Amino acid sequence: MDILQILSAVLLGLGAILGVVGAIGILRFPDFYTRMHASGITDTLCTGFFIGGLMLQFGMTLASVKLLLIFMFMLFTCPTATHALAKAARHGKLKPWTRADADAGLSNEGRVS
Amino acid sequence: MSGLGIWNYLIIIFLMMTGLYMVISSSNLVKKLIGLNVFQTSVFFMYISFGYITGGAGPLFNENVELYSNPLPHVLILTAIVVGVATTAVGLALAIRIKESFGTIEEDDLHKMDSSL
Amino acid sequence: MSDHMILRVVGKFLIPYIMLFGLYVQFHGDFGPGGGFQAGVIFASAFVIHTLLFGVRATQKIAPEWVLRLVASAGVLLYAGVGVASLMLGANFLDYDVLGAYPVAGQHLGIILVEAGVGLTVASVIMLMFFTFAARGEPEGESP
Amino acid sequence: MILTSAALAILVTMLLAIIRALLGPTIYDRILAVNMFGTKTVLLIAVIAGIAGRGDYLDIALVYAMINFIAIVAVMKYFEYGSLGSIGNDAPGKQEGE
Amino acid sequence: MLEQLIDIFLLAFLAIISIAIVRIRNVFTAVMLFGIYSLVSASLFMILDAADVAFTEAAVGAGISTILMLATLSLVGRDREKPLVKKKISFLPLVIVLVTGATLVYGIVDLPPFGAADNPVHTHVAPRYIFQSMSEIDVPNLVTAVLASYRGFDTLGEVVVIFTAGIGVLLLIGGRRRKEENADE
Repeated sequence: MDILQILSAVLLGLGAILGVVGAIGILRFPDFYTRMHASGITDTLCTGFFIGGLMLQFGMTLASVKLLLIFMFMLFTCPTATHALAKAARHGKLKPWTRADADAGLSNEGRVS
Repeated sequence: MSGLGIWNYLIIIFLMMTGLYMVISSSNLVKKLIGLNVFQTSVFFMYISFGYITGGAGPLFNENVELYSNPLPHVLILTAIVVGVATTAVGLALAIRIKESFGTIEEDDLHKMDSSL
Repeated sequence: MSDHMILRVVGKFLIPYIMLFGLYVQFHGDFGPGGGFQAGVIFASAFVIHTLLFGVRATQKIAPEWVLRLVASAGVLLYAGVGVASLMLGANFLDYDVLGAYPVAGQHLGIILVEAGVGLTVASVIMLMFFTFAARGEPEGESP
Repeated sequence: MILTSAALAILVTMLLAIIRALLGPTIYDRILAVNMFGTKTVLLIAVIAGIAGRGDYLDIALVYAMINFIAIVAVMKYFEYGSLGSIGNDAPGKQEGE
Repeated sequence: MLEQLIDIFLLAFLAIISIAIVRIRNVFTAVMLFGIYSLVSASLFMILDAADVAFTEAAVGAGISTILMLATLSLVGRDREKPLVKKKISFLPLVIVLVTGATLVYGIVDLPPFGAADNPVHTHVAPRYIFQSMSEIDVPNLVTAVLASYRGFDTLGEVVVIFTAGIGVLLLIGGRRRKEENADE
């Protein structure tokens, strides 16, 4: 097992951990904005790690260039989509769930006011 | 038949039946069209499953590959997908016209409004 | 969508690359996955995203409906025309062998032309459909 | 082996995202889950291409990334403005009459 | 081995999503779930070695279908309105579906084994396409070769169908609204 394989394994492993952590976050966090922070932060970096690991697997070929293009594309679109979604939610008057709400016993789900 | 084959075909039939159920029982026209699409996709899976060979490569010619999947189902399904979206668009256009003429796309209401149906 | 500044900027930035990718898929279809059907849809989706960001009236100025109708018909005609050309040269309908100096060259030329016809038709029909759907709910631009 | 575990991790992630998309109390949660699902599908296709060792398949991953972005923008525009063809609240590219 | 695992996972995803689409009442959510459904099915095509089909399904099924359905929803109203007619629960559709499904399940027993290289479907015309196309057509992508050359006449038919569908959509909802009658040329 040469050094490139080990490096690739490390990158893919990091990407996998980030992906699963983001997914657990999206499942377990209490309201929309916290869920968005879980997925929005991990998504792009997870993509980067995965693409990096795969590029090491493919070596210096045309495939690596294509992977780089995919990464560039996702680098632009992922944060843009997240930003636009957050903005849309704010426009749609979706209130964040705060500690005060929790103390008052209000539900954390889907309060549009 | 291998276990994977049974699983593949069972799920295909399950999807087909969900699509059929949606087409028959849901009264919203757009949802009926979604059901039709689900049904269509299950037929696509069926064809592609027939064309699959375990251990074969995709039908892209390569010097050191001996076994290819069957390209013929791929061709049929490729065109069927595009034709499918075209027909779906016609169906959606019909739904829009029905909404404009009758004010609803619920099938039950349509039956009530026009007793000749 | 004007309050979505970032979305507009990024989207406008991506449109030419999507078109370029569509052309790549169209002409690389002989060697990798791809071909006329896929390329047409990808090319059309560049216009779809323009419509989403800037409104259907703005996009229809770029790609007017009569042009799209012409192009859609031209694609079908191109496809059928290749067939008629091979008829004229003494072979069967859509038998490309006679189109070139030797059979394989004829096949290459025929496939490229046919795929171009498919791509033109699919792209313009998809755009036409989407514009029709999107413009249905919009004011015409004249007094109602 | 490495790629296999990576593919498994992606599948687990996709499963969790599907659960959120089905539960999602508000529509925004569902859109978020769909977005995440699309991103992970791109990665899954890239990993499958790596397993098969064919660089050609990466074109498909690229098309996925693109379609995912367009679909998310369309869903958001529909949800916010109620129409896909409108310009939005104000019109910088002001529409002139014909 | 791995391909089988991914295949099983993705098919299970498809089943889950289809059940959810049936059960969900809001049409907008159903359309969004249908978008996911298309993405998953495209990955499944990918696993089953059909790269071109996956390409088409991703671009057409997930992209254009979903967007056209959204455009329709924006015209016909988003939510399921209160129906005028009270929907009576009917078991007839379920019975029909179950009977049909049972018949089909009975039918799959006789299918040839999945993935075997000597199935009847692989013996008739496919070997000619696979092994002679490089000398006859010289296009590495066999799907393109079959699509555009061997079965060019079929594809001409498909293109005409798409063209006709475009004309149909234009005739149905194109042009001006019904406000001013006979304004259409």
